Amino acid sequence: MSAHLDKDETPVASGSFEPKIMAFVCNWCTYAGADLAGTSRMEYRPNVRIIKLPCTGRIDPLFILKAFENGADGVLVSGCHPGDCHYTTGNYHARRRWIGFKSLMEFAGIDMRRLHFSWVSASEAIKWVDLINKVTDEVKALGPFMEYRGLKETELE
Amino acid sequence: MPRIGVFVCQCGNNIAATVDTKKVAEEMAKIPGVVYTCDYKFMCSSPGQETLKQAIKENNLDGIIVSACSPHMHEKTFRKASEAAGLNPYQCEITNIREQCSWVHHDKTKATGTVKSVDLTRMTIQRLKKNQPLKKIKIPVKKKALVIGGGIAGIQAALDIAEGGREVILVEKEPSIGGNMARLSETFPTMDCSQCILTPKMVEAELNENITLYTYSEVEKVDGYIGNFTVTVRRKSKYVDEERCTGCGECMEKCPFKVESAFELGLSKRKVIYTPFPQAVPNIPVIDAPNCPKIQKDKCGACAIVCGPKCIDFKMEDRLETVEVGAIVVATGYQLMPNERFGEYGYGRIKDVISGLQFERLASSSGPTGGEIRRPSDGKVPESVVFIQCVGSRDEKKGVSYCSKICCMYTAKHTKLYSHKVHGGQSYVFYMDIRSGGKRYEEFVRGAIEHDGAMYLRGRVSRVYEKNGKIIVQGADTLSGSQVEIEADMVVLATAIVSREGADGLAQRLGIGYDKHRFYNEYHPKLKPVETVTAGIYLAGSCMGPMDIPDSVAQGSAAASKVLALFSADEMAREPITALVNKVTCNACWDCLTACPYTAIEREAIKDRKGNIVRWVARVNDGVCQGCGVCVAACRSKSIDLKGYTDEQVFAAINAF
Amino acid sequence: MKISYYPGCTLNTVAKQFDSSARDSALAMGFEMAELRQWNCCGATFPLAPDNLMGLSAPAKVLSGARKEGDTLTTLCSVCYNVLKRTNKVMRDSRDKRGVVNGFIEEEYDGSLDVLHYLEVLRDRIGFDKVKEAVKRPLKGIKAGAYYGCMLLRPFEDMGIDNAERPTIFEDLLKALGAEPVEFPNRIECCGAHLAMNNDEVVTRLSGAVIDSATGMGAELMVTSCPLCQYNLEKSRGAAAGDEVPVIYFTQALGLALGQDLETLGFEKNATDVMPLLKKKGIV
Amino acid sequence: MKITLSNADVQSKGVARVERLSGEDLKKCYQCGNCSAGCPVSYAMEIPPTRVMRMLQLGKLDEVKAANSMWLCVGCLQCYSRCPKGCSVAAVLEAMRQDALREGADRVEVKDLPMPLLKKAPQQAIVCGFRKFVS
Ligand SMILES: Cc1cc2nc3c(=O)[nH]c(=O)nc-3n(C[C@H](O)[C@H](O)[C@H](O)COP(=O)(O)OP(=O)(O)OC[C@H]3O[C@@H](n4cnc5c(N)ncnc54)[C@H](O)[C@@H]3O)c2cc1C
Ligand SMILES: Cc1cc2nc3c(=O)[nH]c(=O)nc-3n(C[C@H](O)[C@H](O)[C@H](O)COP(=O)(O)OP(=O)(O)OC[C@H]3O[C@@H](n4cnc5c(N)ncnc54)[C@H](O)[C@@H]3O)c2cc1C
Ligand code: SF4
Ligand code: SF4
Ligand code: SF4
Ligand code: SF4
Ligand code: SF4
Ligand code: SF4
Ligand code: SF4
Ligand code: SF4
Repeated sequence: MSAHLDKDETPVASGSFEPKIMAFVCNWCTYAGADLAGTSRMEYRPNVRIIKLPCTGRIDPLFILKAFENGADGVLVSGCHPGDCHYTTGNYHARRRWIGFKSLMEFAGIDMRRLHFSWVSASEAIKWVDLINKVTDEVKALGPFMEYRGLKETELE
Repeated sequence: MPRIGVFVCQCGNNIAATVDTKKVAEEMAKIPGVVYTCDYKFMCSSPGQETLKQAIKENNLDGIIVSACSPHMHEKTFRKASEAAGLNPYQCEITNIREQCSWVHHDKTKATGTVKSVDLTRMTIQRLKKNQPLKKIKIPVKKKALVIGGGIAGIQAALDIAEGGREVILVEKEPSIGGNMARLSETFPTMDCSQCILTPKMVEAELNENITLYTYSEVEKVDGYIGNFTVTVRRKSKYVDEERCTGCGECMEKCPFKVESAFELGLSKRKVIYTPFPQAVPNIPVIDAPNCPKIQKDKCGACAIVCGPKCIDFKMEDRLETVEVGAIVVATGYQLMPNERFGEYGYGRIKDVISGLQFERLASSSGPTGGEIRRPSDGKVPESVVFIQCVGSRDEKKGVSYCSKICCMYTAKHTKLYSHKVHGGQSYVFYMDIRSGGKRYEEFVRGAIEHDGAMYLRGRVSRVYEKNGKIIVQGADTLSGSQVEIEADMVVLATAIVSREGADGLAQRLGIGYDKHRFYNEYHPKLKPVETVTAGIYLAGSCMGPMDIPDSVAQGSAAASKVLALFSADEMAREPITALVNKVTCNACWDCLTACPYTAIEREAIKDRKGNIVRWVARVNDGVCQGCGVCVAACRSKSIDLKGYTDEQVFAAINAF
Repeated sequence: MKISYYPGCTLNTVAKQFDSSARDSALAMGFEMAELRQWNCCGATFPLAPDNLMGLSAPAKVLSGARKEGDTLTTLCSVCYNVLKRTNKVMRDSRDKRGVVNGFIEEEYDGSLDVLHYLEVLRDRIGFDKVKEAVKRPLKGIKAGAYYGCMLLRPFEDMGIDNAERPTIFEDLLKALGAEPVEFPNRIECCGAHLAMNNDEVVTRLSGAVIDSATGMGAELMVTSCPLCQYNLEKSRGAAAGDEVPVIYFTQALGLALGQDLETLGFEKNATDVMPLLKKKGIV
Repeated sequence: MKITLSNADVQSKGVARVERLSGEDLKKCYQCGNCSAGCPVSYAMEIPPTRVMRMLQLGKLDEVKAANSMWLCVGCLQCYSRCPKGCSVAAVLEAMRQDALREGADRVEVKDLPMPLLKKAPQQAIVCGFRKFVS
C-alpha cells in the first residue's frame, strides 16, 4: 500500500530522501513519553509511525522483518527502563531476546544501524524527541533500504 | 465486507491548526470497507459523542476509528459511547493524531501532520479489520481475607478489614500475635508504653467476631488468583486443646524444665510449656516439643496431671487446613541481623554487649529485670553505656548497603530511657549521621542530647574488648579528629534490620517479588506502595523494608482499604486483554510458562474419552494474566496469542505502513 | 609425608631457633619439611598498591620454583606467609597480572600451589588431636598468650586461615600442647612492624601495649609466629608493665611439648629466658 | 583552618593518579571514622586515616604528602579489614609513598641506621623498611 496522497503533496522535498521509520513502543512508558512530547508541544522529525504494544516483551522478530518488507528504512523498539517495566520483567525478556534478534537480523542481512533499541520513560519527552531526530538522521544518511522491499511484492504475487 | 466509520476530531484548533482533518477524512473514505467518515470540532463533547452513536446506528457500523487525542485520554470515553450504541467496545479504536501529529509537527505548508495522520489512521483501520469482539472478564470475589503475620502491621490490617465488615483469618507463626512491637518498652516519638498501646489491639483482634486467629501456624501453599485464592495453612501442634484451655497457667507453673526464652532474646528462661510473654494473645500455652522430655522420651507429663480441664494431648499432630480467600495481606515483619558477624564488637563473647532489642527488654517493665537497666553479666546497674549505631547497616562489606532507618531514633530513645532510669549514668552514642526525618523526630533526638545529656560522638567504633572487668570501646570522633577510648559498663549495638529468615520462600509460594535483601517489592514505590505485582496480594509493614510503627500502621490500614475496595463488588471486571493458547498446535514446550512474569500459565492435561491423559498443553489463567504478551513472543510454534494485540492485528497495521 | 618448605631470610639468620624447632617437630609429627632447592627473599611486604607489579615478581619466583617441587608450600614466618599466599592468589585469579609477572620472571606460573602456614599444616593436614597425642611434656599450668599480629590474618579474604576478628587456631594448638591459652585483646593488634627500623617510640608503645594486654589477662608466656613480632616484643619489654614475661616462637613451645632436648630448642637465642618459668611450673 | 576549594582541587589530577596507583575509589569513603578508630599509629599521625581520605577527596594532595601519615602507616590493614565501604587507606598511603619515593624522597638513609639494629633486627624488618622508605 503506497501513500494515498498525491505525490506533490508529500513532504518529501524533491531530490532529498526522507526515510520511513517504524517504531514499536510499549503502552506504559514510551507511548506515554511520546504523548508528553506532544502535550509539551515539542517538535521532532515527522518520519516515525508508532505501533503501540502492551510491552516490548510482546515484540516478535517477525514484526521487524515485516516492517522492513513494507518499506521501513529504519525500525525503533522502545520500552520501559530496566527495572521499571509495568509487567515487572517483560522488558528483561525483550532485552534477552534482543541478543537473539540481533544475530538473526544480521544473518538476514540487515544493517544493524537501521535497528534501534532504546528505553524511554513516561517522563522522558526530551529523550524521545532526541531519539527520533537521531534515528531519522542516521537512517537518512544510510539511504533507502531496498533489500527487503522486493520480498513483499513477490510474496503478494 | 466490514462497515467501518472514521471520525476525525479537530479538537477545536488543537488538531485542525496543523492537520487538515477534512483531507484525512476524505482519504479514509477511499479505503475499502470504510462506509462513513466525518470530521468534527470536539468529538469528546456530548454532541460529539451523540454524532458517533447516531452514526453507528444509522450506518450499521461494525467498527469505528476515532482519530483524535491519545488513547490514554479518551479511549474509555469512546468505547463507552460505542457500547451505548450497541457496538462491542473493543471494535472501537483510537488513532492518536494530536499528541503524535498536530502537536509535534507544526509545519502546515509541508502538511507533515496531515500525511502522518493519514498514515496512522490507515494503519488503525487495517488493524481494526482484524479485531475480534471481546468481553470484559468477570471474576467472582470471595469476600474473606487472609493476613499473614500478626505484628502491629498485620493486626492493624486485620482490624480494619474486620471493621469494614469482612471476615479475616490472621495467620501468625508464633504462639502469640504481637510481633516485635510486643518486645518494645516505650516507643518514639511519643514515648508511650508499647504494651499499653499494643495489648488493647491484640485483645480486640482476638475478640472481633470477624477475625479468626490462627496462631502457631504457617502458610504452606497458595493457589489461585485475585478474588479466588486457596491457601493451605499448617497449624502446628500446640499439644494443648485450644477450645478447652482456660489459660489458668497451672501447667506452666508446674513444668519442671526451663529453656532459654526466644522472646526475651536469651535474657531469661521460660518453661517448656509456655506462652511467649504474659499478655500473649491467645493466652494459651504451647509445648515446645523438641525440649519436652515427655514428647521426646516419655518422661515427665507433669503438665497433663495438673491441667484441670485435661486439655493436654502429647499425641497431637500438625493439621493442614485449606482456606478460601479473595485477598491476602503479607505482614511478616523483620528481624535483626545476627550480631555474631561483627567479631570486633565482641557480641556473644562479652556478655554485656547486647543488641537494641535486648536493651528494649531490659527497659521494659514486663521484661526480665522488671524495667531496671541491669547488665546481663552480673546484674549491676551500668554507669556508662556506649551505643553504637549502624552496626551492619550501611556496611557493604560485612553487612547490608542500606540504612535501617529506625535505629537512629530508637538509639536516641534508649539514651532517654537510660537517663530516666539511671540517674548519674552517662550514655555515649557513636553515629555516622543522624537520620531523624519524621514528624517531631529531630526534636526528639535533640532532646536526648540537650535535655537528657547523651554524648553523641560522630564516628565509628573499631573494636570493643574487655580489660579489668570494664568494656573498652575504641572509636573515633571525627569532629575533633581524635581517637576515643571509653570505659563502659555496657555496649548496645543498633543492629541492622533485615528481612525474616525464610522470607524468600514465602514470596515464592505467594508469587510476589523481593529484592536482593529479601524484602518484598511493592508494585510501585510511590504510587502503589502496598500492592504487589500479583493482583490481590498486598503488603504491610516492615516485610517491605525497615519501618517504624507509625509507618507500619499506616500501611496496615492502606492494605486493608485496598482489600475492602476489592471486596466492595461481587464481581471484578478486568480488561479482556489476555493470552489464549491454541490447544491444537501447542507442543507443551513450556517456554511461555517460564517466560510469563505472573505465573499465569498452567499445564492442562488433554484426556481421551476414557479419561487417560493423552498429552499436555498450556492454559492461560484469565484471572491472573495481565496481558503483557511476553508469552506470545516466547512461543516458537506460534500457539499462543494475545487478545487485542494478536499477530494478525499487528501485521495488518504493519502491512498498511 | 614431605612438604616443601620456604624458610625465608630471617629464619636462616637471627631466627634459627624458629626454623630448627619447626623441622624437628615436623619429623616428630611424621612429616618432613623439605627446604626448597633454590629460593630468594619474598620481599617482606606484599605491595599494597595493586599497580606495583614489580613487587610481586620476587614472591612469584619463589612460588614458581616451589611448584616444580610439589603442590604444597609451607612457611613459618607470618610475613613470608602473607606475601606468598597473597601473591599466589593474584597469580591464580588475575589473568592480566599473571601475564605481566610471568613476563618479568620468565616463568609460566599459574597459582596452582597451596600455600599453608605451618599452623595450618598442623591443624588441617596432621590434626591437633594427633599433636595432642604426641605430647610428651605437656605445658601444664602455663598461661600462654598467643600473639597473632597482623600478617597471619589480614586481609581475611586473601588469608582465610581463620576468623580475622576472633581467631582460635593458635589457642587451639596451645591447648593441644597442654598449656592454658589466654585470649587477650591485643593479640591481633600490630607490634609496630618495620617501624623497628626508624621509630622506636611507636614500636615500644605498640608492642608494650601487646605485652600489657597479655599479662593483664594473666599470661605468663607469649608465643609468636613471626621473627619481626618476636623482635619487637622482646625489644619493647622494658616499656611494658609485664616486663618479666618471656616471648618464644610457637615451634619452640611445640618442640618443648613434644619432648625434644632442651638444647635443640634454642631458648638461649631468645632475648628472654623461659627456663625459670618452665622450672617453676615443673615442666623441666 | 580555612581552605579554598576550586574545581581544580575537587577534580585534582594528582588525586586521580593516587586513585589509579592505589586502585581505590576515594569517593566511596563516607568518613565514618572506623579507620582512624582502629589504626594503631593514628595517634601519632599528623593527619589520621579518615582525614587523609577526606583531604584527598577535597584534592589537598600536597597537605597529605607533607604530613608524616604515610611514613607511619605500618601496613597492618586494620583500616581495610574493618572499613564498611571496603576502602584501603593502607593502599592509598602506599601509593602516595611510592610516588614520593619515585621522586627520590628517601625517608631513611642507610648510613644513618645504627649498627646494633642492622645486626640484631630480623632481615625482614630491614628489607621491608627499605621498600617502604627508600627508593
Ligand atoms: C530495638 C528496636 C526498637 C524499636 N523502637 C521503636 C519505637 O520506639 N517506635 C517505633 O515506631 N518503632 C520502633 N521499632 C520498630 C518496630 O519494631 C517496627 O516498626 C514494628 O515492629 C514493625 O511491625 P511489623 O508488623 O511490620 O513486623 P513485626 O513486628 O516483625 O511482626 C511480624 C509478625 O509476623 C510473624 N511472621 C513472620 N513470618 C511469618 C510467616 N511466614 N507466617 C506467619 N507469621 C509470620 C512474626 O512472628 C511477627 O509476629 C523498634 C525496632 C527495634 C529493633
Ligand atoms: C523541591 C521538591 C522536590 C521534591 N521531590 C520529590 C521526589 O523526587 N520524590 C518524592 O517522592 N517527593 C518529592 N517531593 C515531595 C512531594 O512534593 C510531596 O510528597 C507531595 O507533593 C505531597 O503531596 P500532597 O498531596 O500531600 O500535597 P500537595 O502536593 O501540596 O497537594 C495539596 C493540594 O491541595 C490543594 N489545597 C490546599 N489547600 C486547600 C484548600 N483549603 N482547599 C482545597 N484545596 C486545597 C493545593 O492547591 C494542592 O493542590 C519534593 C518536594 C519538593 C519541595
Ligand atoms: S476527543 Fe480528544 S482530540 Fe477530540 S476534542 Fe476531545 S480532547 Fe480534543
Ligand atoms: S493448665 Fe490446662 S487449662 Fe490451664 S493453661 Fe495449662 S493447658 Fe490451659
Ligand atoms: S511434659 Fe513437657 S511440657 Fe509438660 S511439664 Fe513435663 S516437660 Fe513440661
Ligand atoms: S537509621 Fe541511623 S543508625 Fe540506623 S542505619 Fe540509618 S543512619 Fe545508621
Ligand atoms: S500475556 Fe503476559 S501475563 Fe498473560 S499469560 Fe502471557 S506472559 Fe503471562
Ligand atoms: S510456548 Fe507455545 S507451544 Fe510451548 S507450551 Fe507455550 S503455547 Fe505451547
Ligand atoms: S573506614 Fe573506610 S569509609 Fe570509614 S573513614 Fe576510613 S576509609 Fe572512609
Ligand atoms: S594499614 Fe596503616 S593506615 Fe591502616 S590501620 Fe594500619 S597503620 Fe593505620
